[in-house]
Amino acid sequence: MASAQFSQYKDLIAEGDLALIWISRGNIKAVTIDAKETFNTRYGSFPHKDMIGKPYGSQIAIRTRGGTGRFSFVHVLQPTPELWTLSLPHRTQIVYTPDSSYIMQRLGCGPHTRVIEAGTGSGSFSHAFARTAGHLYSFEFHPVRYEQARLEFEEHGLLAENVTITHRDVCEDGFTIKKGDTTSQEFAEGGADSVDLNADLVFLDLPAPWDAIPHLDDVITKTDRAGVCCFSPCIEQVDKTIEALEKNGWSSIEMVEIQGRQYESRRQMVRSVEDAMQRCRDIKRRKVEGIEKKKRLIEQDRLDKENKDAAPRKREPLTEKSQFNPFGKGTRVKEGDPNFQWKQVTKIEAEIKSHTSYLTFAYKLVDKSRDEAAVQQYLDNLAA
Amino acid sequence: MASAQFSQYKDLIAEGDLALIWISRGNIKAVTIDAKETFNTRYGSFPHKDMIGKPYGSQIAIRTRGGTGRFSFVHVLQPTPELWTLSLPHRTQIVYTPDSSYIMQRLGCGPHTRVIEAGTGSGSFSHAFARTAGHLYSFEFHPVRYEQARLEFEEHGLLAENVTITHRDVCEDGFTIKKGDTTSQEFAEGGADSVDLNADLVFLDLPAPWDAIPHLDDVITKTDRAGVCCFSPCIEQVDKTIEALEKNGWSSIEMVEIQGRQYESRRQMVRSVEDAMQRCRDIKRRKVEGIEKKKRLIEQDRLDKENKDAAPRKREPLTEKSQFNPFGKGTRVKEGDPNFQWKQVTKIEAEIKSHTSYLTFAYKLVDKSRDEAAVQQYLDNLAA
Amino acid sequence: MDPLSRIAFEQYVMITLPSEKCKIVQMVPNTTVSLGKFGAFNVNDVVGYPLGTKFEILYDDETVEAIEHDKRVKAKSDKAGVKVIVGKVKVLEPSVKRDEGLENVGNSENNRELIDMGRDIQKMTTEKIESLKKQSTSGNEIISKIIESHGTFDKKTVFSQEKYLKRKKQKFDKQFTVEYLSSSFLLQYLIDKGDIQRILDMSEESIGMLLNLANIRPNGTYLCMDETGGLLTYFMLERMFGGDENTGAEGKIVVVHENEHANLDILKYSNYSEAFIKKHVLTISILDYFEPTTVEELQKEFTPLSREAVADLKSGAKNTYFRKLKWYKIHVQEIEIATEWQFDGLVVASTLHLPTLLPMLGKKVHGSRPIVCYSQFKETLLETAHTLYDDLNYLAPTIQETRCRPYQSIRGRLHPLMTMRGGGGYLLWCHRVIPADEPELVVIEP
Amino acid sequence: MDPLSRIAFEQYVMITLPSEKCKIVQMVPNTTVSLGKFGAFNVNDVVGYPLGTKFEILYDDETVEAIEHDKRVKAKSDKAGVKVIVGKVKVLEPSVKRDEGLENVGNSENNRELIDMGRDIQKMTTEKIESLKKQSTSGNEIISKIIESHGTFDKKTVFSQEKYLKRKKQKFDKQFTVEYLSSSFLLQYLIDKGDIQRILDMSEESIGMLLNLANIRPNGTYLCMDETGGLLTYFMLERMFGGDENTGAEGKIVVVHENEHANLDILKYSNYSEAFIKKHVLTISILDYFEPTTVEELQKEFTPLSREAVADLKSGAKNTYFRKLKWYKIHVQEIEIATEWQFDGLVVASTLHLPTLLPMLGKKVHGSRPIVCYSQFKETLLETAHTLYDDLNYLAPTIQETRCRPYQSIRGRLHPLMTMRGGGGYLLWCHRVIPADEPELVVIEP
Repeated sequence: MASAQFSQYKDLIAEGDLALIWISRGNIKAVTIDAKETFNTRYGSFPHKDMIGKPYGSQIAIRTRGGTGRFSFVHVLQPTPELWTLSLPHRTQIVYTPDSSYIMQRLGCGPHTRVIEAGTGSGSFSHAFARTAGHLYSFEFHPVRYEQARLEFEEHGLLAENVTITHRDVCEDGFTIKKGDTTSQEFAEGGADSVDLNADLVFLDLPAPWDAIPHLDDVITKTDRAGVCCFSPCIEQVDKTIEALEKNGWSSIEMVEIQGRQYESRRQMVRSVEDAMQRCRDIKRRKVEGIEKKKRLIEQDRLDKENKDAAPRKREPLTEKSQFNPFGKGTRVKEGDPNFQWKQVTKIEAEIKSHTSYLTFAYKLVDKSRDEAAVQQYLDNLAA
Repeated sequence: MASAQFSQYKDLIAEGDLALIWISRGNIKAVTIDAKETFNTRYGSFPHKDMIGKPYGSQIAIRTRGGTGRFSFVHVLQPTPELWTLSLPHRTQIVYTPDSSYIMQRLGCGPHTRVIEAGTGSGSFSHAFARTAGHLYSFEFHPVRYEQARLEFEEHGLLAENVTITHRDVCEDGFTIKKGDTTSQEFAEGGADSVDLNADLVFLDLPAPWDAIPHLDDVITKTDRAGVCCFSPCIEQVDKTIEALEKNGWSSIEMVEIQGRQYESRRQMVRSVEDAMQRCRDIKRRKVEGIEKKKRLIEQDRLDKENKDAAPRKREPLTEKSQFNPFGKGTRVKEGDPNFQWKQVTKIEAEIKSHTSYLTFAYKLVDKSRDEAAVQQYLDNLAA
Repeated sequence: MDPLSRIAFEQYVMITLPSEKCKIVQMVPNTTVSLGKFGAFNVNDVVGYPLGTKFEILYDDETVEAIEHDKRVKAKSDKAGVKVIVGKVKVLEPSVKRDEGLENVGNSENNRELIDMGRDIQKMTTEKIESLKKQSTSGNEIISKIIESHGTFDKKTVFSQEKYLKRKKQKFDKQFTVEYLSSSFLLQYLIDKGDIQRILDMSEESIGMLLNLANIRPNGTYLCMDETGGLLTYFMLERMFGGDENTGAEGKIVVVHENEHANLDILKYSNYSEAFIKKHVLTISILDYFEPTTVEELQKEFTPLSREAVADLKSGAKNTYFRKLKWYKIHVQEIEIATEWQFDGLVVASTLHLPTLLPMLGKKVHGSRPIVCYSQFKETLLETAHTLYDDLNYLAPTIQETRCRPYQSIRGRLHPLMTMRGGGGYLLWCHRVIPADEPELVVIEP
Repeated sequence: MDPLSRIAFEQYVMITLPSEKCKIVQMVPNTTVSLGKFGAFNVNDVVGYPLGTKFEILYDDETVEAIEHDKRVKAKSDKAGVKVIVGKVKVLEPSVKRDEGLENVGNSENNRELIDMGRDIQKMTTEKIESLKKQSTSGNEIISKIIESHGTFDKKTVFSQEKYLKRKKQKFDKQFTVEYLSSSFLLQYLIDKGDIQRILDMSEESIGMLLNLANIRPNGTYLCMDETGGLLTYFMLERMFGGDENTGAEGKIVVVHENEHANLDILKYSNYSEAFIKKHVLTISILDYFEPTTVEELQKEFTPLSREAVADLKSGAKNTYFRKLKWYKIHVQEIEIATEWQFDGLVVASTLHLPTLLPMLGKKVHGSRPIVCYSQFKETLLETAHTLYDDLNYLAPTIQETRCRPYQSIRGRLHPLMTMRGGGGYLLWCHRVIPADEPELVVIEP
């Protein structure tokens, strides 16, 4: 069921929509809204019918299980390529937003851009390309993944818009899409038997891009300059890629790394020096008092022993526990507890993505001929 | 003139001392204190005699030239390896503190460590090694640089303490220091003809460390584990280095990069939204007033024309300049000006050192035999 | 000529130079463009070639002519009145590798022979080089000759070789590329010019990520504060329309500004017409946006007449009427924008106090739509993130940083560039959400 | 046996495992050390070898014996009461490369055949592997056999191959290395244990740079606040004495703490004797440091007697006297430290309010000596830097960050590790200086 969930802004949550349910930062789930269904979390169940008709972005609340009087919440969001990327399972190899957005920016992706992407992989980058580009030709060599992605793209409305996906080993067989290929491309009866890709942006996320590069000449634009980005984890792959790019007439070769970092806003307790000193004074005072008390007790014991008939005394602890605890030591202080002072701090993720891949960029201008006629005409008009 | 300026803490600035004069963050100069000399800056001259006898760290003040009543300051510091590094001219290839301190830490540099360094280069790392290590053997293949460094190390008191510098192409000729070599090492008459380096920490800052690595077996410790760090700018050098290390029986090979960043504490003006709104209101009000004034003037003109004898009027500007300027627009506001509100921010250097070199670490344990006798003796004593 | 694919007359283009500096030049017919020490060329000689073409300036005796420095595209670096020699241009062949000179040189592994190689080692005089330059010699040829004449070149370390060649290349190479003035190139130009503060220290990677996180699409309606003189707006327009006025996309950007008029100066370099910009970029002052006047109040100043009444007006009065009607319609639209419009995204690059500003602007954003705020300083975003975190209308504010680290991408000498610009800014990203009422109390049977 | 170069009885050592985890173990004679799933060995079998030796645990029928889990060095991960089989140890030859298994495998360039290879593809059962493990087979042998039996191994991508092998290696490799418990290893151990907060998120590179910036030397007297349970103090001691009590160096560290007693628990793992630590690490509470009592007040409690008077005391009274004299001397030294000592450096790792704390401690530092303050958060140091910047007693405070980025260092597959720990903290560095009086007015002749 193709919907335009990724290409049109929607106001209200409706039956049949693909929606993202945000449970927490690291837990975002894709669901298809179905009035008969319920979305289950460990905190409780959220019936879809409570979502339908509400605006996207709505918080949905239920009482938690067991009737403790507490509430549980989720937010229902309309998917965007970036949220979709966050919702994918972590084990999938994903081109993350810091990389994908830089590649799109640097290669000038816009409504006119005709993009080649190989391979499709998890399809996360495909969604971002599809949002912006004129057309996306995505290639996937793994048959099962191809089928999964084709289905997903169809459900997400991408195939109906501006995406073509083709099952292909581009390293072996290049990028040309012909009638009879395993592809989402439809060929009209009596129409052309192959597609003129005419690509001006190429993204190669392949283990051996150097095998695919020689095939690019057949499919890149002849009139404009084409740009390529090869996405490779190892530096040795970069070296072989540069070699292939140079051999095949690509220029302005530059490799870069993108380092994305994410910070949470947190609070650190402000612990004043005077409070720390006061705590020390308090400890000292109680220690002195304890010694004096002990002296008194020893004296008392001596007297008691002399007077054997005295009733046994209840012993009190020698040192009293302090009431002065400015930093909440030994108690559980919640970050931001208004009984304490706090300083705002940024905290980086506990585990960072220290490396995704190297990005090797290059450009090629196939036809460098001049449009002499147009120039002459303009100048003639000017002179006239 | 050997002094212990780098190995002893000094209290007072004294004649003959090597001192660092801090003019500004990027401008630190080394001078030898000489009562007859003057330290000249573009802001004025500082006689050394004003410094002598003062504690290190003293600020020295003079009136600036021209008698404007303003003052000029410098600080006189005792050199440390880190300050010395900062005082070196930027064009010199220097191992900076983030790299040098990590190498020392990772390879466990301490009072027992016997260090090999090749090449000496600017000598900045040598100073840091000399502070901590038991002995430093530094090798430099360039004759002029060797001579410069030997002289500097002597003046800084390093040769008298724990440093030996040798003129040598270690890639060709290895690390063994023998009588007759061009070296700061002194050989006693009738003593040994060569030095037992017995190094357990090796730092190779050479274009081709792979040529030096095979020579290391002759000079590293036989009883302990030795560690090496190769400092190479290009990744291809790392690859050849790893190959050589593996071939020569080094293990636990790991390459890392160190990224050092420096931030200044700065202030950004807090510009309140209400002030911005108020500015807009002010502009609007003055515009309306201007229109009204214009209307009045036109009317006045008409009346004037009717009454031709009237004296000519001085025209006032139609819109008055506003007195409300909450953000000091058009004026020079000094950062931190108490008439405005400020937010503390960190600002990174305008130009960062995005890469220094790759650091390849490896370890080698030559003799893996066991001290059986000692173990047995201990166990026997225990049983007895 | 399609100004998106071919160099066209009157178009603003970016010219990149061997020094990696760039300049913006308008392709005015029958004029000359001077690249200072790199030479000069005639506009008519390059128009009609594809954008992205790399040219080399050639000099031979026939074509050399002295010209006054072109006044319309005056480059700051050129001294006024200096005569520049205009050369012919030649399209460079694709087989030319960037650093061929370097690859042909036997490089040694040490630098024993060199401590300070200075000018004295170099056997070729600057005069000789200048004369070579005036002959029909390409930059690479000149550099090869310099290398030959440089006695100790192969004794230098890899690094000093590279540094040396780069310096020489920048000095004598007469190549230049004519590029489409993309948003990224415009940014690079402003950075090269030293306008870092004017563009709030933005980097290409930060702004690229901002556009993706804000989900900018051709058909969206976006609320924006742009304190970069229009740069941010230009980036958005490029994503939405790609330099083309005829895509049919209906997207709009409402730019809220804090002065009498919005400063979007940078848009003058774009290929968009004024009319197109007026249609898709609507500006409104922060006062008119947050304290809009009412239609009733507007009508105190002016009331639209019925069609019949207008027809009855005299010619002069009719003109006045239509002028006032235009003013009235603009203000009615402003009121609509301020009171009725909901947005598909909020994008902010402002130095106003963000913890107050963002919640005010955020109210205008539709549920589930992203909010992205750029700042030069992380500390500012931290404060803002805390404010938004405590507000149930915003979901999961996080601070994002992205940094691009370019490499010297020469085979055999791969390494990250030794120095690069610090800074680049930070992004705050969250989504507008709609808090739930407390669910009804369901009485559980005892 | 020199505990700095050879594994010695009773010494605490670090044992690093194939999983890259590590544990601290004391080499108690005649006991056994269990490494959980990696096996177990007898302490007596490894003592006497050089520190840094890599061992492999071997099993054959003669040596296998079941033992109760060793109680003295209990590893959390082992279930109590589980029987562990103790193997023989063999010193590994230097020629063994870390990832030899991987290098022998023909790797394919694509992963067409694999979408989710799961357990079903693997022909060797876990039982088979476990039985191999109990035979005299090395970890590398086991892994080779797993690869052979893994039908689709050479069809995996480089990455999935590596991930797979690493997982397998961690599971079946029985190698371990016995290391000297250096400060860096101790830090790594605490990080692995998850004690990140306890050590204020310090990284090795941050603490290494702290030591250099603070100019730590064997003979200096340093003022220190150490909220890391003694870790920072241990790092300083290592730089000053290198694990050796007999270097003759006289350096001292004064640790100011905010409790009744300083928490330097971590020092118990060191090779330094209690007496040595007592001599070189002096502790004083923040109260006693900033509000010291006076000798006069001390003498209200106790007054030292003349030598003759002491000689006259009875045996019992003499003991009491000497006990009190010791107490008195400690407190006199405390007063001296608080009132007279000037320091060669100030090193702070504290979560107290640094903008108040640092100027209080900074007063005690000699001119020209460095001050280095560690914090987990840059924001805290920013505030502190502003305070110090406005104080003429401190020169040029800057905030420093250093991050180590390790690579997968396998030839042909070089790349930075895909993930690593964030954090690592920041340093504030400045020097103590002495502001000048205004220079005398020199009247310039008119």
